[in-house]
Amino acid sequence: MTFELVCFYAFAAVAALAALSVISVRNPVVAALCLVLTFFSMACVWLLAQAEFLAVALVLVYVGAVMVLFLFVVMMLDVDLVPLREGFVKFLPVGIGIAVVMLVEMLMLIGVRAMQVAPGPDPAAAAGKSNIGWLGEVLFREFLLPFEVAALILTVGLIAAVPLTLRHRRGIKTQNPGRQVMVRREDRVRLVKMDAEGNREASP
Amino acid sequence: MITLAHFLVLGALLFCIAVAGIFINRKNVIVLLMCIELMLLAVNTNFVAFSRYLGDAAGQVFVFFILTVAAAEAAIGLAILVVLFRNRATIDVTGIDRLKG
Amino acid sequence: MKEGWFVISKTMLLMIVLLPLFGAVLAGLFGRRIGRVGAHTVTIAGVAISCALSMVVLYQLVWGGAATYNENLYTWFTIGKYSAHVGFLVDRLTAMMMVVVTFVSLMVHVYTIGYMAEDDGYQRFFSYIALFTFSMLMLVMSNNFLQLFFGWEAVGLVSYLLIGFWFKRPTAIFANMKAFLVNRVGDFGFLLGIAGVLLWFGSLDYASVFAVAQDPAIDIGSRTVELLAGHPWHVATIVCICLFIGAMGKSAQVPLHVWLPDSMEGPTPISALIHAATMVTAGIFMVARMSPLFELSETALTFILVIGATTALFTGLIGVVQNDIKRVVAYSTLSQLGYMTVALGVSAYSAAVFHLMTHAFFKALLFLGAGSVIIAMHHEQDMRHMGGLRKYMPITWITMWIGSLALAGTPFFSGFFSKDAIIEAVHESHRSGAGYAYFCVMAGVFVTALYSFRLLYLTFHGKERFVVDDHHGHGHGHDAHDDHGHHAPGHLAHAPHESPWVVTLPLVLLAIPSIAIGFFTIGPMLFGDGFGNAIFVREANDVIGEIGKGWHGAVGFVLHGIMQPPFWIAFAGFVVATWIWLFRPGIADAAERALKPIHTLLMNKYWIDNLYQAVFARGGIGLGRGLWRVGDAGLIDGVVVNGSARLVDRVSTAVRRLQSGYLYHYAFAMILGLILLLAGLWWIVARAA
Amino acid sequence: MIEFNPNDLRAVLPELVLLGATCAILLVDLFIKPAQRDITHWLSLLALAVTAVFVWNGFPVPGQGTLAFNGMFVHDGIAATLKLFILLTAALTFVYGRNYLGERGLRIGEFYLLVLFATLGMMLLVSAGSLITAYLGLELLALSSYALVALNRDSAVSAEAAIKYFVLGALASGLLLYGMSMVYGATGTLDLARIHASTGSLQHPNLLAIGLVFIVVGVAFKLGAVPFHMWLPDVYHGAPTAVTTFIGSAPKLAAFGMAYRLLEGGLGGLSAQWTLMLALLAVASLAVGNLFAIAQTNLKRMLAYSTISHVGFLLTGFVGATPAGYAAAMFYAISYALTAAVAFGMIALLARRGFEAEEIDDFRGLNQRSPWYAGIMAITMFSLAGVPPLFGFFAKLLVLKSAIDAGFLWLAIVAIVFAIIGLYYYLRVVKVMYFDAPADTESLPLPADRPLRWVISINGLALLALGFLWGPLFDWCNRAFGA
Amino acid sequence: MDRCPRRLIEGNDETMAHWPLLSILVWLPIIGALAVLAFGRRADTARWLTLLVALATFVLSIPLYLHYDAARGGMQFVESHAWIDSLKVFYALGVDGIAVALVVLTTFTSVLVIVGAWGSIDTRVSQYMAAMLALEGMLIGVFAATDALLFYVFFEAMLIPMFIIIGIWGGPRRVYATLKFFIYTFLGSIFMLVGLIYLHMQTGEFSIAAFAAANLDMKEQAWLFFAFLIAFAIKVPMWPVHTWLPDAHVEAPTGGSVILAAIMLKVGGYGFIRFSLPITPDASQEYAWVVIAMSLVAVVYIGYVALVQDDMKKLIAYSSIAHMAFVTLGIFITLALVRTHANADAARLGLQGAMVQMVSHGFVSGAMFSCIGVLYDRLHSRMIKDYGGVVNVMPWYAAFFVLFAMANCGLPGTSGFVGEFMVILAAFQDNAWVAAVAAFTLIIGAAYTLWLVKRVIFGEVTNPKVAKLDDLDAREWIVLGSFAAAVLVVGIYPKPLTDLMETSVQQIVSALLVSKA
Repeated sequence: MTFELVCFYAFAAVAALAALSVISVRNPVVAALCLVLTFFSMACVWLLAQAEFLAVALVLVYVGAVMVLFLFVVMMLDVDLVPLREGFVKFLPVGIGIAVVMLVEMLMLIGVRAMQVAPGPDPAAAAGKSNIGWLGEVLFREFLLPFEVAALILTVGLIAAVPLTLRHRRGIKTQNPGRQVMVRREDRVRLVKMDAEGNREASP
Repeated sequence: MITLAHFLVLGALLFCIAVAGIFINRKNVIVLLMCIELMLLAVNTNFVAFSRYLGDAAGQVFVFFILTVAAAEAAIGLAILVVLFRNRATIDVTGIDRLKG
Repeated sequence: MKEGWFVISKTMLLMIVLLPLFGAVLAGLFGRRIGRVGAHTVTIAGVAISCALSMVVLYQLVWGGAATYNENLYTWFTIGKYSAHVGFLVDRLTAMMMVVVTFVSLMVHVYTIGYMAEDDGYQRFFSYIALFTFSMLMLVMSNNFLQLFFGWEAVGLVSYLLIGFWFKRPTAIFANMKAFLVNRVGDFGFLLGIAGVLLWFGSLDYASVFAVAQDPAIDIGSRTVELLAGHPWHVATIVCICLFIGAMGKSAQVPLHVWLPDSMEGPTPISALIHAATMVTAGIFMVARMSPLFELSETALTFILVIGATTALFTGLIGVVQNDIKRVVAYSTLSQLGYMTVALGVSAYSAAVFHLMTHAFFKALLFLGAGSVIIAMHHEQDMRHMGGLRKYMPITWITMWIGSLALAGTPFFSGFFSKDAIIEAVHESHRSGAGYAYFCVMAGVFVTALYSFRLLYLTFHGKERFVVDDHHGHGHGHDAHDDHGHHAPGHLAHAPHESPWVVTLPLVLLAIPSIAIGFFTIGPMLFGDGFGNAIFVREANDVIGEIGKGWHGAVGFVLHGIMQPPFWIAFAGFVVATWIWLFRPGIADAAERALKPIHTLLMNKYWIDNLYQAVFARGGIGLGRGLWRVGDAGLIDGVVVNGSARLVDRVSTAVRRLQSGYLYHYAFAMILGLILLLAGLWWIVARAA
Repeated sequence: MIEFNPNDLRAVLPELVLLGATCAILLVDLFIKPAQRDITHWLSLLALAVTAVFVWNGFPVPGQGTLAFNGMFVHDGIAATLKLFILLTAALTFVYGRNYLGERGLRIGEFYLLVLFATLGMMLLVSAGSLITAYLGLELLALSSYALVALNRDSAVSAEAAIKYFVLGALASGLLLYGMSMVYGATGTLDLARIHASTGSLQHPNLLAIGLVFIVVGVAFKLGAVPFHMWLPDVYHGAPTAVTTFIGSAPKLAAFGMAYRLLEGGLGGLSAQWTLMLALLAVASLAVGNLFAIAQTNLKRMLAYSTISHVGFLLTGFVGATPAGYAAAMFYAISYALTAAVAFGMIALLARRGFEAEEIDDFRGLNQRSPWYAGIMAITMFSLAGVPPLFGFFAKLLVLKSAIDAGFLWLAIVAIVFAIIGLYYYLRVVKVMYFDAPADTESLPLPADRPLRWVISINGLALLALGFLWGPLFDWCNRAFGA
Repeated sequence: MDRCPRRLIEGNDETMAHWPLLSILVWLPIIGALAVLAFGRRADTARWLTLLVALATFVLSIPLYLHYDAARGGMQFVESHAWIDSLKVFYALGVDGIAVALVVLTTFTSVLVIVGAWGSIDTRVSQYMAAMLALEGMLIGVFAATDALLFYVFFEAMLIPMFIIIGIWGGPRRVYATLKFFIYTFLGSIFMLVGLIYLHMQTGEFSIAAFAAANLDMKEQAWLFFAFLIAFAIKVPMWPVHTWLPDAHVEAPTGGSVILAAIMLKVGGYGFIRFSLPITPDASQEYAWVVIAMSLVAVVYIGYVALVQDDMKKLIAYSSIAHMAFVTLGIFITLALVRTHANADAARLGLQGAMVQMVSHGFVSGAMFSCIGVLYDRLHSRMIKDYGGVVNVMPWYAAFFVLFAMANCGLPGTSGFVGEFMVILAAFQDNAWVAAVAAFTLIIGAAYTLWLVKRVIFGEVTNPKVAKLDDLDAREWIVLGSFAAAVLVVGIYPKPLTDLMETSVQQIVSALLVSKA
């Protein structure tokens, strides 16, 4: 058993356990943190596959952005935790059963034994490039169109998220200093000519 | 020596954990979303492994796109979640069943 | 000009047929416009010309030596080798029938002027009887089965309309439906018979059918067919029995006789015309016309013989106990039709037709006479409330006597010749069933005399059993059919009196042939060449020929007849009737009490009507209701159609709960689908490996 | 080192035009007042029209597709045809939704932008030459759709629909991606043409097969085939009618394109397996769609289930895996999109402020209120039911024919049996419109949005006209597939 | 693909060659329907316009009869334009003698229906009239189509106007009835569609003639036969798939009932002749007993069911089913006659009988329903028990009623007799027992019809409302009088009708001699 394999098993085990925690812990905040742990572990596993750039990207994108967003939302929504866990035990066997059946089916179909191929040399290294360079070249040469589309998708994410969440609240009293400054005397004070007060009772 | 099988089994395992999570967590939408992220992680692992073992960069490029899309997806998903919460004051999955039948 | 006498002209035949139709259409469609007089004028004119021309035709054929007329007028359809036409076959048989039909019809027309004088449906009535004349002429003049069937059904229709003429009477509209339906049972067989003729004889035209029937090369008589596997039948037997079933319906033979007594619900003139003289004899005519076919089947003739004999005796017996004057005559008609059928059954076709003719005259006479009585009695038909009418209506009385004497077979009266010929023929016949038939006709002679004289005595003789209420003023004549119930039975508004001349004239005119026609025509019709080649009898069956060997003229026939038992039996009947109903009226009641079971049996007409009512009418309705409720509404609609709709609906309501609204159920479904697809794939892969 | 091939740009010219226009609209919309939102409306329509012109201009020679961007993008007759109809139905969405959105304060720029982006995504999807383009196109469409469903953010049902749509959609993309990863692992490429080419000589055919299953699931989800359909009724029901009009029509075309690209374009070598799977899905869809639809009282929901059953028919056309079958299925998809557009458009037409007109009973007595629109709706319903001489019948005829030609006689018979059940609920709508008396409160005049009235009339009459003149369209579809 | 059948049907009547007469007959009413919808806002305008169109169609259909070369037979007035090239679908019209008869029947009846609806339909008149016209056009289309797909399109499309007619202007249970009608019929025809597609697969085109020329083995024929059987049996309708008809009739407005009974049912019989016989002759022979058995059951079973109805329309509806059984019987005995008995002439007799029965039933049932409509217009009841003694107040009406009733029981001299007579004659040539059961209609048919007459027409007036009834007005006179004339003319002189169809029938029958399997 090589060191790499030991590392793989270790990280894989952590990832799997953390993933199990994600689906089983009571508190979504903890779940999110467990997910972060899974991501970290998997990033390490990816490193073992010489996918350095993606490993880093995973940590940066997911841990740095997505999971923070998750946590933010979890905390913002302030969900009542206790009722959300009801029925957990009841559905546990179903979930596990389904998952196991599925796992068995997938592994049987994949044929684990046939997949025990050793990795070749690191393709990036073979091409004499760093992982990033290797990927970048392919990305911008061959995958130019998808790259642009990915940009569009991010735009859509933006365009979509804003109207859904941004609220112009009506009925809120706020000051507008700019307009306060621009106010003129005529707007505020009005001179009214009035008759002197007098025979009020005379009026019917 | 780490073989392709190692990665694939790990991917499948994560995938199935994600599936199990979807069933077990029938209350909290956020955890559902997390499960889906887990699923994507499994997919990505597959791609990374295949890419590595085929010596082909396309798989890793695909992972890059998946990560990108997942970010946008998360944004929209959470936005929808916020909308839902504002309307219903809950993200309890068992509570959102007005549309049925 | 001379040629004209020996060749029957088509125009003339067309006129004979179409003039009554023309009158009918005119009176029917424009009755209101042309008025009563107009209506009876056109129809009587039509029928009268028709009658005259018929006589001309008869003359041409019998004395003018004209050839048989057989031509098609137009083609009804031609399909492949099959064709159907409308055309005329006029030979002596036909011509004789034409004369009888048009003559009786004319008498009835004239009589109707008086009888229906006050009826609202006067024009309609004339239209109907003229239409009937047309239909009957089409029937007898036809040269093919299709047109025969047309006429057959058309007379049935008119009969239906006329029985139900007084459509407000529940009994009338029940009777007409019954008549039509029972006739339809006969027609059912008749139509199948026609179909059989077409199949086995290859044509619908009489001429070709008869040619085939008589062609020894084809030898159709020995051809058999297996309608039930393993039971070969002669085709001729099948065809003949089927055709005869038609005749049984129309000529009211047991067991399809039940409609005829009820048909007396119609106005009396049509009872005379349709239900005595002409239409009911269509069956007899048909069998005589088809004699070449019937001669092929011994079995069929036996069948006919037995049916006819049964009818002759047993319906006559019912006549003895009837109190309604028309019903007595009606049952007498049934009985006489039985005689004719018996004659057919022993291959004495000419005797049957001969009796048909004589019967037409005297039975029409009897009916019209009965009608005259009914007029006088203000539509009272129950003989128990009559009696002693002879002094009020002498002409009717005398003519009725003539008719009755003819009916009872008094020597020299027309009925004597025809009936005696039939009895002789039965006696001569060696057909199986002839013994039974002989007994029946002999017994029938006694019965005939019994009811005939009973009718006369109860009606015209003895004490008056009615009361005249004179408080009634005029203005309420013997008009309306719905007068019933206005008076208590036996109470008359004013005294009976002789009917007007339009009524009595036909009586007189009919009385003449009733007396004389038999004497003059028995020679040519039975033993001469009166029918030419219209009737075919095989050598072996020729009973009339056998009798004819002893033929020495009509007087000789009578003298011979007086020596024979039938005459004495009839005489016995006369004596018994006279004794009971004229001299010792009390005996009738005593006999009634003594023979209670038999009397009940006869009063209930052997319960045949009740049986039919229960089995066919009520049974049919029950069956229909069952099929409808259980079959249609229950099974097909309830279970299959609506049931499947309900099933879909129920399934739909049930399964829609699967769309629970819960996100995790949805996801579960997706994953489950995935797992199933994977499993399927696994299965495929494993099987391939 | 980025190399541009001008031909590549020519191939994606319509997409570029649409993208440019969309960006322009995005900017314009920022600067206009809500009251002037019509500008966005017309600009969006203009953008679609111009794009359509470009699609038409660059219409490829039938049967000869060209590849662009290293095979990422396929430019062929199939794509061009689908794009034209996608653009058309998108435009219909704008027209039908205008009044409806305006009355509900939903006529915001984002609606137009999201629809335009979704349209762009669909155009990419149907042109996908690679798994990656397919995925990105799909996501572009999906993300826009999620947001569109949630657009009415004050509506609880909309939010509910959106979250369901989103979660299940994300799950489906996860599954799809898993399948793609397997396909990639088996063939070593993301390029669909190369995947197809390498099908026969694989080291691990099972990987491809397992990938196939997941991809079928992904496609089935997008189409809404049972049992991956559960999102569909809730989303159609919950989304604002204008949005339902959109996601009920155009994406069916895109989904067809996606199915074609992935299953035939990429995994054509495994057609023996996937035809069987699709046949099963078709049966399930026909059964579930029709049976569930009967029990519905909400028209949108009923139409959603009817969509599912129509997907069953669409798949019936697919099972032949022959060009003629695809042509029939495409014909079906086009027919369905055009018909569904009218059906949802009618709901939008009848809806008014504070009244959604989405219950079947809301159509009661329409014939007395407005015979013309009752007629249009009746045409639509009969077309959906597949009664000749309407467009929908011929679509059904063609898919049945292709199924029978392919030896799937049993499937054709199953399809027609369920079509009979389906007939019932379509007839019920006609029944309500024609045979029932109008409810008193609803005898208001119809809103006078003239473009909507005109266009929906033309659209409805087109269903009738295409019942007579469907030949050219059918030939067009056939030519696109070289059949 | 240049098969001889198509060659066969080419070569047109020169005089009419450049007149697309059939197209005009099909489209004139349909376009007229649109015109009525467009301009018929005023009820009277709609009525007159519709009458004009219907009359024009009728007048134009007369040349069809006059110029059809009956001696030559075959398809004439042929029009053929490519519709869908790639599938070889043609807009192909043509009529043989059989179709001519049915087309003329359609145009004739339509005029009467429109006249009959003049006063009795007073809500949404233009829609009713338009639906009627559209229906007329489609019916003509069905009879004239020589392309199977075109046939199918018309065959199905006519459900729509009928659905609307029953649904809007029908009785209280109209919704149930019309849905049942639509779904039932749709159910049947859609199986036929599968059959047609299959045949298209075999032949590559949709021409009925090509289908007839296709070689099909016994198994294929059997499947196709049953597919056609379901479609047409429901349309005819035959026992046991008949239950939609009584409901539809009871609920339909008079005009709807008339069209339904007089023409729409004929489409089923026509379909048997056009499709089942030529395309699947061997299976038709093999399974003719099924159809014959169903027909015979219909005669007896339906006869008894009709007997106990207490709704006049339902009674006539059931009697329609029983009468249509003669059509199917006549059509399907032909095979045994041709093949087992080698008696083509009898087969022609049977087929002609079926056709005459169709035409006659068109007149008779149309007339009967019109008669009931007359009463319904006055009293708004169809229940027998509400009537009785109608003859006392409506003598002319009663006369017509009795005439049509007699035609309904197949009295010679009326059209009702001719077809039944021919069919029974032909049936006897095959099997005497079949003929005997069929002939049972003589009894049971008379029983239910006359009982109806007895209860409705005759007797004393018991219902005071009946006492106030008026006799026929001019419009009703025209309708019933026309029907009566038709009934009598066909009954007394059917030769023009049989001659018209003779060669065509002979061609169909001689084609049956050839086994395809």
